[in-house]
Amino acid sequence: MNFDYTEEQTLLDNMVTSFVRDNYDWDTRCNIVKSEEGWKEENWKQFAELGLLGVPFDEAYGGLGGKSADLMIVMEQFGKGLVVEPYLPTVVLAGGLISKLGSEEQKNSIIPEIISGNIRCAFAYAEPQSRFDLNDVKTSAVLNGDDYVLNGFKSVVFGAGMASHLIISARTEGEQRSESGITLFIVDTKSEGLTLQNYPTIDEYRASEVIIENLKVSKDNILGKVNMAYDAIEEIVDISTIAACSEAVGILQVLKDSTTEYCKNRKQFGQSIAKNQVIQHRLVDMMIEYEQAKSILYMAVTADLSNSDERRKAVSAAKARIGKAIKFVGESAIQLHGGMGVVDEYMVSHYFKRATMIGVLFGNTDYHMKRYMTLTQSGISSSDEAISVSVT
Amino acid sequence: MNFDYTEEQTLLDNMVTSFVRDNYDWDTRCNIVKSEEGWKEENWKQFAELGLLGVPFDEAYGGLGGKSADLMIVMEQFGKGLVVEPYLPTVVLAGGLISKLGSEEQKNSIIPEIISGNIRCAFAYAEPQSRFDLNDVKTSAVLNGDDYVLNGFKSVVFGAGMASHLIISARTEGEQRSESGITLFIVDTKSEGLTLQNYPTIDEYRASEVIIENLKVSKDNILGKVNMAYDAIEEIVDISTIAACSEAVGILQVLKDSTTEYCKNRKQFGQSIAKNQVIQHRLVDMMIEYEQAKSILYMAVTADLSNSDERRKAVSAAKARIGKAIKFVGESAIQLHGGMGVVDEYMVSHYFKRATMIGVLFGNTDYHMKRYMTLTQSGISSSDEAISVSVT
Amino acid sequence: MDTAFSNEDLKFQSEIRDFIKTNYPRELRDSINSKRKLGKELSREDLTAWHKILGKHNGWSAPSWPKQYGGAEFTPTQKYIFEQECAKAECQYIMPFGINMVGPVIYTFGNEEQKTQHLPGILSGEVFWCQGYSEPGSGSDLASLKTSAVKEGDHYIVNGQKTWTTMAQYADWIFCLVRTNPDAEKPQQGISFLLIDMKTPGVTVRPIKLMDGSHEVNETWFDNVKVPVENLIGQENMGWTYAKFLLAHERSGIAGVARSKKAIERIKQIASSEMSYGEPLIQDPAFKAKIAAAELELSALEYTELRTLAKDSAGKGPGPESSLLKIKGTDIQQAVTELAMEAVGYYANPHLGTTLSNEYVGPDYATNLSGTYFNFRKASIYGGSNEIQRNIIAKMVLGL
Amino acid sequence: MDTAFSNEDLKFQSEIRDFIKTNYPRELRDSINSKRKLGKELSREDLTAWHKILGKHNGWSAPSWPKQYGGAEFTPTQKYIFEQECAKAECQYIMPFGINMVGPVIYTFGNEEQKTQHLPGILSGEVFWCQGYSEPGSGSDLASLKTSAVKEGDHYIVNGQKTWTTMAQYADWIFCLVRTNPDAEKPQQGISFLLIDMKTPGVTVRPIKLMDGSHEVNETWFDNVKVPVENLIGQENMGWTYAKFLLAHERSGIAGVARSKKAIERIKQIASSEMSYGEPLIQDPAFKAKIAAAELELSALEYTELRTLAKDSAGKGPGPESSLLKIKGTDIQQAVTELAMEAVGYYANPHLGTTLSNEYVGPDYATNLSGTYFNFRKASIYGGSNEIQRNIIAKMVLGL
Repeated sequence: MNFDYTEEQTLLDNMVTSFVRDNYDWDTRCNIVKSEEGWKEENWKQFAELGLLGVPFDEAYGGLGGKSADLMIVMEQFGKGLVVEPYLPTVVLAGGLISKLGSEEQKNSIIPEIISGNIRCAFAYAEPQSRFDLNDVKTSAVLNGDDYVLNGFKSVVFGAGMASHLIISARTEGEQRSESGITLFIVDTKSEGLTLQNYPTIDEYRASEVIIENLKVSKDNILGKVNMAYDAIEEIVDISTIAACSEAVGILQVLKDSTTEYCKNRKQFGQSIAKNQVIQHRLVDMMIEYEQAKSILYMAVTADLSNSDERRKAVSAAKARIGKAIKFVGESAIQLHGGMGVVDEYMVSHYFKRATMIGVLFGNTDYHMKRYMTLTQSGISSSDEAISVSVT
Repeated sequence: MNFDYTEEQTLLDNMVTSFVRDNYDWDTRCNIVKSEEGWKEENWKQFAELGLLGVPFDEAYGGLGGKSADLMIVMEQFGKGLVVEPYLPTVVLAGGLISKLGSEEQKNSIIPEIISGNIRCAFAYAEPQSRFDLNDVKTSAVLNGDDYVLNGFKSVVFGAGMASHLIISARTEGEQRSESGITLFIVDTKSEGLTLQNYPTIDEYRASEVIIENLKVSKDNILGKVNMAYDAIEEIVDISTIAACSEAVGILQVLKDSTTEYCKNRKQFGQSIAKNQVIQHRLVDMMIEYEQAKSILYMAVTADLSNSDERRKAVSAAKARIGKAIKFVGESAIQLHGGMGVVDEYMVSHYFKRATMIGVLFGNTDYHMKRYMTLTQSGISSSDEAISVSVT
Repeated sequence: MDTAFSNEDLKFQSEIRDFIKTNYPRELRDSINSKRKLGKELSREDLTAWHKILGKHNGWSAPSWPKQYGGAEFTPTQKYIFEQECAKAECQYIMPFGINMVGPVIYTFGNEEQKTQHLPGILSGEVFWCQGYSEPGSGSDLASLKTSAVKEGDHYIVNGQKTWTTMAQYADWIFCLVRTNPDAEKPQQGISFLLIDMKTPGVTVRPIKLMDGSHEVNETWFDNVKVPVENLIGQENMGWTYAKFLLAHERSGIAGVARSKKAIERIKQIASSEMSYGEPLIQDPAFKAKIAAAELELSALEYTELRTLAKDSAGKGPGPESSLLKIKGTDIQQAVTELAMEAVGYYANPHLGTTLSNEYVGPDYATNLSGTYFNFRKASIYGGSNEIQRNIIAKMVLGL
Repeated sequence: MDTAFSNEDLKFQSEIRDFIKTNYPRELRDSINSKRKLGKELSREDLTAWHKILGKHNGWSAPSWPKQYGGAEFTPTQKYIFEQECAKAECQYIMPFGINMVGPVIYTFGNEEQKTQHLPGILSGEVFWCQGYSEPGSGSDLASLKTSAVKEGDHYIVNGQKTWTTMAQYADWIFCLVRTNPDAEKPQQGISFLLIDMKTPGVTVRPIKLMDGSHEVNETWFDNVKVPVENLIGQENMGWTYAKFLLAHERSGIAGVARSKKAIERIKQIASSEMSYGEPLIQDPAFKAKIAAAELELSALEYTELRTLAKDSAGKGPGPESSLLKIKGTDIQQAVTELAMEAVGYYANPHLGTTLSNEYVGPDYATNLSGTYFNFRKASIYGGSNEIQRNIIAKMVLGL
């Protein structure tokens, strides 16, 4: 039993840490998020050079063959730097779907392009009515000759504005909420029939509304089998949720450490405010929440993710528990920073906003709590054995 | 708008306060709860002399015609003294049912006897499977000539061991959980066919399991109409819930005040532990919880209880909110008392235990929360008017 | 015990209701709501229009002021009713700086000239005030303020910096705590209460952006600002006394009960439209339990406020218990803004109305809800953080 | 990163499992469970039987002790596995006073005679120890202790009173902190670590009843008790050092993860039998959300403990982070005992097994659940209250 990084993992960790330290100081980051584009292509090239874009991909396609633990390392450091480049949408989410479902041909043509940084992808799945339900798909795809014709609307697609390609989930069969009948299409962002409304998010990332009107997609651009995409979507969104949790844990560490530091230095009534026991205990509780968040992330990362029941349970446990930590640590960080906490100028509010929005991503605390309960409490019934023993 | 007591209420308050102060000091109370009987008949006689047993009853039967506010005054002071005599079971619960459903003849024969202290009653409604559901009644009553024959089992009947009469809810018709088909019978505790298993409760009150085997009850001893008792049971249990909440608020006041006092006096590391800011803030939060509990009790007491929807809503709001206060104030009181908090010898644990058990009485926090939600959130639907305004 | 309104109260209530219906312009409400929804800055006109209307009607712009100074002199019950009705009708709330803060200080401690000069403009809403208390670094330790006022002839020369000056961008006047005696024994001594015309040379206002991007507060700089000695309130070096008076004076409405009620209503409507797991979100047990918990807390708080008002009207004064209203009131506001954000799922993300985006996306009810949640983190910090409020209760109520 | 057990670990796990299956008497388990359920006092035999069995098997009664003193010298992973398996099989847990507390002090700081005299009895479970630290009024301020030991010839004369001495009613020996130098500069100085035979004249044990009526703790009085100087551990006046060593030494299992897991399982079973609103309680959204919340917290805590163990086995030592395990571990225990009480509705009320009631009522699983809830309020108080644990983390980990 050990939680130490392997040598390779330590190298990866050092590499990402150096990138953030050297290329992502606070002023640089502020300029990036204020720019028209909202990201920096230069950084993306660096990711490619460092090999970061290949972390989760199979070695057969030029990737590093990394696991969840490796993605955790990258995302945790990205969290610490509030790196806004679309790594999660492109590499983890879209990249995961392509790896999972793509044909040999598709994988050979797309994955190396992602790894080299030449293309970026985003996954358009949510719809105005779907909230977090991946099975709730109204966007339709109707076969017309050799092409499918897609119509519909996708909500809050992260990274779409920077992507060359979109993966779109559409209904080829079945009712609006049926798990079967969902198909994935990969299309060029500039295709006729696609309109993107790009906007910044409250936490300074970028997302888009995607309007799909008579978008023609060739059969060749289907990912995986027609009607059968749901399981893969759920799996890859789960993997991406662990990545998002990793980013959150990185952010929580910054929030906890910087708040502790701030309270030590901030003087009021002639002394450091960290001399107040109430503030000390709140900082301790922030640390405890951080440690618990990190622990449950480790639980998820070391779980047997190839077992879909274990994966679902571990992911929802982690997202729900980390969601609780985000709220407590984030709100406490702002409260203890006082006036400095609520202004745009100081770093802490930006970390808080990003953490809060990760809380929403891929389903919020309540959503994953419900999924966890459904997974763990459905099969319980009164045991045959008499319950004859005391509770503690 | 005012929350002051009327002159009569002030007199009543003073009277009960004096009784507790003069007749219910801590040692006296400890002796009472350790006695075989678990209550003191002498005190009951005093209640009768002071007129306390007549508070809620109609003046026509010799009562004082008091309202919920008057019962609140009595119960709050009883709470402060942890008075164990069965006032709530006899006067509020059973007395309420008799006032509500009794025939003129029954009321004329029973109520004056209660007021004079000659008889005590208890209400046997809960069953092993019913939990807090008043409609869940398996105990059966079958007509046989002019008598009903009752069979069944009643759980945790407070005050039954001290009662001369029991009111029993039984099913004369319908399914186990049907609201219609429930009938109330009033019987002598010594009747053949009734067996009482008496026991102390964890908070030093007394309750009984009531085994009913072929208990014959004359039609004349039915309270109200056959099959139609449910509404009255719900109403009187609601009124009794307000009385229990009043007792709880009295207890919370003692817990808050005595803990504040204890922390001021208790020295550690060379100073009063109340110098610790963490303890100060916890005491403040106890006070806030107490004030909020008292406020929602006032809300319930001043609500229009004759309107059954308003009554249900107000009662469940109060019980749920006060249940939360009980947990916080009670657990905090023990924690801040440290070692002194967990021993039997010191008063605070007794107040904590009683408050906790009031939390269970007539339905716990979750139970009333659910009832409140059902009452308040069933009719909501998307409004026709566009929701076009911001949330704050 | 009696919480029912008297017949006079009921008559008063319908008078208020009618007045609002007739006089509060629907276009004003819609315009303010729409700006707020989009995270757009409210104009000075938005903030004062309703104030100006009330100012022309029996002193209703100043519910607590004595009649002799042109106020309405409502009873506590009337004030409660007035606030409820205004909140229900979504009237823009009156900026507190003139009416609730400097006004009472002027009519209590000011001289006749000051009363004549300032009270009418405050009442009518024509003159816009802001508050110069906090300074960078002072935070909850207000008495550590450093802005200096040195008397030279018939002027004070003011130098220093104030911060968190809400709406200073619109203000005509600012009331300031300044240090007139730097050698006083205790920091609370040697402070004076000064009224300063914002148009005086040397006054500079710089915006502070809050984390939701909004511009509500500012830094206000004083660089050799000449202030006539006539603008001193009361006696020199006694400013701390007036400041404390001001803090204790106006606490009604601090709990924001009526506004939070309205907010919960709207969340219920939003949650009836939003779907989760194939059912309206309002049916989701976790979500509805949170709504119910907020409602219970609010019901209790409403009665806590009523009890305080009743004490107040019995002449017992609100006292430090009002810290409780502040703590619980802001707790609930924060819980409610969070629930609203939660209700809209992914549509908490878009940050609209920025220079980077002119298009609006998502359901109409969702815009700016996360912005409001983030903005409201300030509520437990300003006006004496909730930690400070607990310190006050510990000391003043519990005697610790 | 690797949390999978190695093949050796798995082999070890099945060895433990087999051993328990073969050697832990089912009657013992049933008898202990039944007594606990009824709130009956456990006998000395109940508390030591399993200890005695383990003591005969490769030093398994002392998982952490070095082999040279007869212990098992398990690796951290093995200790974790051992605790898990024992908890799963509901083995009576080993009293910590000998094995985890005084034992390591003796083999670390004691002389050869002391080792020879005491270690075998501790290992075998034949000698029952208790702890004499706390005194009336000392609470978390342990160093304020007053019990005095004055050297007269070859004895110390001990006078004073200890409190919260758990299971002193069965103890053969007590290890005590006593004051040997009342004039020392700091309260932590001048304290010595003394072993006292409970049969010595002048030692009196008086029971303290806890709020659930149970008898676990006692007052222990010393009235001119003559203790041979040979019973002093280490050097005179150095007792505080040994006490601190002891506190830091044995933290494994402090979180009680395995036991809380078992408890949650049982609550689920109870809640499947209990009905509420016409459905099994386990289907009630509020109740099941509370169970799930406890499970998540416990999953996280399990990994926090594993991370601490891993650090420990890497030689980095557990350090003050173990305060976190204590805080969270007891939080969960308290949440779980409360859930169990809640699950049984009205049957939380009966207080059975008292002199006032010999009959048992209600479902078998319900007895004493409220007693256990009330009893477990102690968990956040003893062993350094959770407030003190937070002070420790603030100082030692966060550097505040």
